[in-house]
Amino acid sequence: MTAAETGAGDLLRIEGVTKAYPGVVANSDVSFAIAEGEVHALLGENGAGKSTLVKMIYGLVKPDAGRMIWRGAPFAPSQPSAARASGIAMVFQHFSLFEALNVAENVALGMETPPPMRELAARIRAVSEEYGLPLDPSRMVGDLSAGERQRVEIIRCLLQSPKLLIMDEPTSVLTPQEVEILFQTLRQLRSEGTSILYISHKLEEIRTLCDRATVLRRGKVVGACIPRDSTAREMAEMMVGATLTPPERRATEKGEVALGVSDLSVASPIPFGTSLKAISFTVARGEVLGIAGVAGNGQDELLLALNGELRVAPDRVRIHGKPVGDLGPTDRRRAGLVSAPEERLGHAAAPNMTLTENALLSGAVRQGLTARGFIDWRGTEAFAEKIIESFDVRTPGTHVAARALSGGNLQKFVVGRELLQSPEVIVINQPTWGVDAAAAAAIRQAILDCAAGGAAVVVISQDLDELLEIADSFAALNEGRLTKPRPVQGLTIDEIGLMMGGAHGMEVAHHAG
Amino acid sequence: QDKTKACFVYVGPIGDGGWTYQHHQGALAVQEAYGDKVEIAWQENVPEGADAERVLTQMALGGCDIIFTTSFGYMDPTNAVAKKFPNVKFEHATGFKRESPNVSTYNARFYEGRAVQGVIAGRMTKTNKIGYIGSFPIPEVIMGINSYYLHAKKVNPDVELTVVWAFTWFDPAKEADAAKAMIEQGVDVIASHTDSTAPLAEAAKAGGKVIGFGQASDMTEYKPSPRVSSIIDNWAPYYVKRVGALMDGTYEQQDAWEGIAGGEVQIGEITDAIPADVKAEAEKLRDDIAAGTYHPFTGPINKQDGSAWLAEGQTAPDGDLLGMGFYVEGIKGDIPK
Amino acid sequence: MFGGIDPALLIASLMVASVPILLAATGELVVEKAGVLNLGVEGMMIMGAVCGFITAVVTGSPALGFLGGAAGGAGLSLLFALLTQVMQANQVASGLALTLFGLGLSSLLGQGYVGIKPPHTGAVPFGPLADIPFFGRVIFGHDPLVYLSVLAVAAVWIFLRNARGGLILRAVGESHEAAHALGYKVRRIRVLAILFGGAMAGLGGAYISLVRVPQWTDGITAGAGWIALAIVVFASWRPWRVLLGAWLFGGITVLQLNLQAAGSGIPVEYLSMSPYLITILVLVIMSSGRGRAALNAPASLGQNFHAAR
Amino acid sequence: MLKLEKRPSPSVFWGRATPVLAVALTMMAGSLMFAALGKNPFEAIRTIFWDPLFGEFAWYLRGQLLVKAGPLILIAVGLSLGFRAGIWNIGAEGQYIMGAICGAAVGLAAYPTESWLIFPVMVLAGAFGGWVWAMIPAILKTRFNTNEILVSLMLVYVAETVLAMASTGFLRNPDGAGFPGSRNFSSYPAAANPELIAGTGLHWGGVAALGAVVAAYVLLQRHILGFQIKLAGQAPRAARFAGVSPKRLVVMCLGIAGALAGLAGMFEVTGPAGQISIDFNSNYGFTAIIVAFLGRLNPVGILFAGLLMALTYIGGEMASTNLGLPSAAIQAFQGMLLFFLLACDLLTNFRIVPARKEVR
Ligand SMILES: Nc1ncnc2c1ncn2[C@@H]1O[C@H](COP(=O)(O)OP(=O)(O)OP(=O)(O)O)[C@@H](O)[C@H]1O
Ligand SMILES: Nc1ncnc2c1ncn2[C@@H]1O[C@H](COP(=O)(O)OP(=O)(O)OP(=O)(O)O)[C@@H](O)[C@H]1O
Ligand SMILES: [Mg+2]
Ligand SMILES: [Mg+2]
Repeated sequence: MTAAETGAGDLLRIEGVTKAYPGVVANSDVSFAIAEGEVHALLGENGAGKSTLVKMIYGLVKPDAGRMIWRGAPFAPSQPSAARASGIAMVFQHFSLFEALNVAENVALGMETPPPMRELAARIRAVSEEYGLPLDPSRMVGDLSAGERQRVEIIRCLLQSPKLLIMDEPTSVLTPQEVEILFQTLRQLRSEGTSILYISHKLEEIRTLCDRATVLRRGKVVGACIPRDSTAREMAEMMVGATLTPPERRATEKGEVALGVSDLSVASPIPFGTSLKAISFTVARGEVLGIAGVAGNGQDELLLALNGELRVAPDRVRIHGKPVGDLGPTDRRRAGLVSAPEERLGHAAAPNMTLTENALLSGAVRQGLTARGFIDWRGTEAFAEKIIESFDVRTPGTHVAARALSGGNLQKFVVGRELLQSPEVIVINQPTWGVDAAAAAAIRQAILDCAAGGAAVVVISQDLDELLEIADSFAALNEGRLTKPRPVQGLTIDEIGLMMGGAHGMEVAHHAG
Repeated sequence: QDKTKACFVYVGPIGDGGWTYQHHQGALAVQEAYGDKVEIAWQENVPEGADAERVLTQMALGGCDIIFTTSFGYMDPTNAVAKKFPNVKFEHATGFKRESPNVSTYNARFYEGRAVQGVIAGRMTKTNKIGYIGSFPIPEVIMGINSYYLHAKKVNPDVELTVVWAFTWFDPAKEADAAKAMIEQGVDVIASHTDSTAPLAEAAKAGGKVIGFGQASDMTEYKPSPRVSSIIDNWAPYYVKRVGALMDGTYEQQDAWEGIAGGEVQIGEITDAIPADVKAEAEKLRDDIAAGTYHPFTGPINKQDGSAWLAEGQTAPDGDLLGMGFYVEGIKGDIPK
Repeated sequence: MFGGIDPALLIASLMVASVPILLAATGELVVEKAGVLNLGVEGMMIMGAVCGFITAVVTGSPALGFLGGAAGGAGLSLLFALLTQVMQANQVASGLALTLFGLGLSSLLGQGYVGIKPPHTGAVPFGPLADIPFFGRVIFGHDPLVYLSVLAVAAVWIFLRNARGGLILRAVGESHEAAHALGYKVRRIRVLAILFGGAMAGLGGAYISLVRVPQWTDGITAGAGWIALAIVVFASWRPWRVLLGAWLFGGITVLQLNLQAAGSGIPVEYLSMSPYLITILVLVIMSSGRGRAALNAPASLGQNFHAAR
Repeated sequence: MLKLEKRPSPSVFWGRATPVLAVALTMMAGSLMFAALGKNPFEAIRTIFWDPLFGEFAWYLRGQLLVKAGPLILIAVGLSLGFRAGIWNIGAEGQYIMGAICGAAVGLAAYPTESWLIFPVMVLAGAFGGWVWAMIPAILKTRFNTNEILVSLMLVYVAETVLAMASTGFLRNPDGAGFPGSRNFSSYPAAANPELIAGTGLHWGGVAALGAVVAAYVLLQRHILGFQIKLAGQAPRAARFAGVSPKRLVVMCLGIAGALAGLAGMFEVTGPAGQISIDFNSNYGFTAIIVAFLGRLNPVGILFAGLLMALTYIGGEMASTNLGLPSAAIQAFQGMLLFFLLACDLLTNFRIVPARKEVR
């Protein structure tokens, strides 16, 4: 038996920690312990309180009640620097990076007493090579891919030789190969005696990596398990507190081509973005094309080029054979195309606007919500209500600001808003990013239903399991180029990984044994 | 009604140290002169136009018996309000409209002072370059430029005049820059028609090589050099006289345009930085003007384009002066349009 | 060159002419780099002008006067910090209010000081260096604040580039959320930046009332604060470009007056507009084509930060 | 210890109550200042806030309130649309001047013809003048990505020079004996903008201001363009997603603001001001920025903010003439009012709660 299993030698013990926000108790009487040298998973659906809990450990949030014990002594970090001084490092769910600063500067900002820049750069190089995560310290973070950005965060932590490394949803932006490299790094750290507190919605990962798991639901600890000995299904049901049904696929006939893209090349309008290079594909009615790729390889740009935010030559994009490349979003909606961008808050929805207003945002054209420019608020509200009802959006009402919805609920709202517009072509980027299992299943089901109804669907996602579950054909985006679409049947994860560009320059170092 | 209420409308802040400051000194002199028998009130920073009309109406309603409106831009508002309040006397500075019997106008012949400065400038310049900082190209300013130049030329035929337009009444930093630009062009006597002491301060930096004049107020802090003399707007005598006339019932509508003789234009002390003979010459000119024996614009004077303006011995009619829109012969450059 | 204008003299005077806007713009640059938009520069400058003037007159020391000016500007900026960083008030509106308040308060404070000559601020004695042809005039023979203004630009440049504090400041301006997540005191850092900006604006104001003009009158800054704000935008938040912008603007202002004095044939009214038009023109040239100028703007400029704890 | 807690949505109660609270606090702080200046604070406050509305001469001053507030509201409404969309036009002063010059130029060109057509054409010319002046930053921004803050501000100074040129040059009254300043419109009925109902102070500018408030309200509440403006300001990327063209919005917002500022200038020059003169502009363009923010960029709010601002001007003048308060004190007082209004806004968006006892 290892120390982790006996409970002796706990690195950090959390006892009865409670934290309330106005209207919500994010953590309620949470107790558990992390042993020295173990990888401990924290599980829970969206809003279960995982991020809040780790923020308290990191000194960013103060608990209302309860206490923490760090290596046998009471522990109450007043701010992150105190936590860092004790040997705690954290990789945030939403990166805490500065795009306009370079890698070395970003790393220096996460350290108490960084060495002079030149020395720091050398150390970054050394550490990054040691762990197989190469990084150029002088590059601007804004120019990096999501995977590389995460390396910055990890290296920032590693440079402090932490005793406890907290990782909040680190793998959502990585290719399978990159995940494998990350895991090797983490295993190496564990073998060096570092404990890891690991948060993820990807249960298979947790099964392969973690020694123990604590499950939260609505802020309370509802159970613990040994991931290796449990199935993903069991863990998911523990999180949700109910049984889950996977989405069902109806076999659909492939119809005529609805969306055709030919030789689409366009420079990125996004600062630090990726240009698209000669992209061609077609999607037929009833077909779901899955496009995989690591964040930052042109997914955002592809979506923009398809939905009209980015204009190109007319015949580069055709809907039902009609050239629409030079039309803007409004005209493309008229032509039958709807889209849901990856970023929910700020792109797909305006954070401070109500749900009704957000329903109008993209629904005005196809739902006929305006007459000679004047808005039909009553009709808009009815549309918003319809979305809420059909997609089980949990919210007090249509007057609520979008930002007040949880991520999963807002995602349901955004996807619902598009799918309810009887679209002919649907383009969705990251339909279930950071969304819990139950909500994700509902969204996937809705997409499949639309396809069954005759819509052509393009799903861009980094979640390969998701693509394999819903897509008919599959292509990968890599540095702005799209591979030739292939039928999903018979593809293996490894093949897909290679289509996505392999490990993106990472080396598979240190096969820890 | 026991007390007479005299009111003043100012275009700038009293703290401007120049135009408005001097008018306020006049207002205080009225209080001083009549003590308990008058009450004075004033309003600073009144923009010309609609605000002026309102302030004037408020004052008239508020019981002012006589209202001095101390900027050219108040001309139309003054006349408009005066029509509505026939029992209140209005005194408008530097304007020419007297549309109802209760409006008088008053002005000062600053060009008389400019003549004295011109003599000093013409005598004192070593580089034969003298300068003038203008605010806006309006008759008031052009008149001063012409008088200054004519008298410098009279005592020093080689003199050349440089005019720099600041296009502002008040921007001390810019005025300093304008003075500096002229000094760098070799100008060594600077007169200015903007309100701050900045040109004098700039002249002071030239280490005694450049002289200038106080404008609007005496600017004694730059005595004895670079400030070698000054034109002081002295409104006190006029204000005291008019309020007095109102109180003793002798008040009549008038168009006053007084100069050195009436005390409105004071020539500040000519310092010892000026040689005695030059000082005497300048003082004589001042006294001749005061005595009425000399008019600064006495023919023959040609316009800049060479056409005749005043014949030999002819003096300029006031109308020509008040609307002056041309340079006299010999001044280089154009008046901005 | 320009029809009888001596370039050495021109450069020397533009260096002096641009000191107030350069100082104020350098301060504002730091404020904006920290993510705060303080439109109250004009108000802080004029408070600096009056406080500096009063201090110098009362103590008889120009050096103390400049300190007083900096303190005056910083004092007013503290009000801005209180409003925007503690009370979470809108930054644009607070800055405008600051200008209005500063103009009024300065006039009240300066009531007894009209028509007084402040103690003289001398040139830095460089001895024989000042006699070197051309450079003697251009580089040596200015008052200390001229050098200080250039040094301030250099110091800010080095601070932002190399110092840890500068890195943190930029980080806060770039993403206050991320900076907060790393444990930096966003609001404290911003308050310090605001105070620095206030002090620099105050210093610039004091330069006007103690050296450029030198006297106290109401409204003496006459819009210099607005120009300073524009210069920061013009410089796309880079210290050396602030110097360039201030010198360009000051230079054209001085040049147009020199051209008038030298009797150039260009109509005066066009000369008078030229500093503004040329500044626009240069900005158009600098910002066209690349579109990267905007990238240098601090990403959270003008946004307030409220951390829920 | 107290701490702030962000409200999920702004409090409606405090949204209404804070202006009242702020005015009350300003009165208290202002009293202290007035007392320090040796004036009777109660009298001063009464003179500023009460007398213009209910005092002896209120019959006259109430109308003047409209005269003063009219241009402020008209300009501020235009500016607020741009500000909402994140377009920073701070050069309304220049647009105001150019509107006045263009409007006046058309009228003066027609002098002394009498035709009912003249005034409407002048109105169009005024709006056009302001619009053109605003199009300069708009086009530079859309074509060259030039910052509109800098360009619009610099153009104010250019416009001021053009104004000086107009009043000493091309628009100078030919019968004015060479004095600067144009003909006075009060003596040219076809081109004048007189009081519509005697004694109310209401002229076409005031009508236009009220019209602008209503139009802006409808635009923002009911029209898709208003929705797009709000959207672009709050979430620029979401706006692009919704199909809003940022360039079109820049042109629209600057254009509307410029045209309204130009209108304000035109109504002012033909009405209350009467003529083009060197110092014709009296900072309405800058004050309107303050009014726009005071009114929380909301048309109805701006209506009240403009009236409140006008009240402090007029009441301040009365305090100045009657009580001898320096005008600087009034300026400082207005600054304080703004400070308190801004500070009190805190209560609308945040709750102040006692910090919970922290457990260590
Ligand atoms: N700053 C905040 N203000 C108010 N409530 C908050 C705040 N942060 C978190 N909460 C509340 O705390 C709850 C827990 O949030 P937390 O971010 O810890 O969830 P999570 O388990 O990390 O979810 P996810 O898996 O989506 O990341 C949320 O449901 C929310 O109600
Ligand atoms: N600024 C806020 N104001 C009010 N409530 C908030 C705010 N931020 C979060 N919440 C609360 O947090 C809940 C969920 O927050 P949170 O963003 O952590 O969701 P999430 O499901 O964890 O999404 P994600 O996975 O994207 O983090 C919401 O239901 C809401 O009540
Ligand atoms: Mg969360
Ligand atoms: Mg989380």
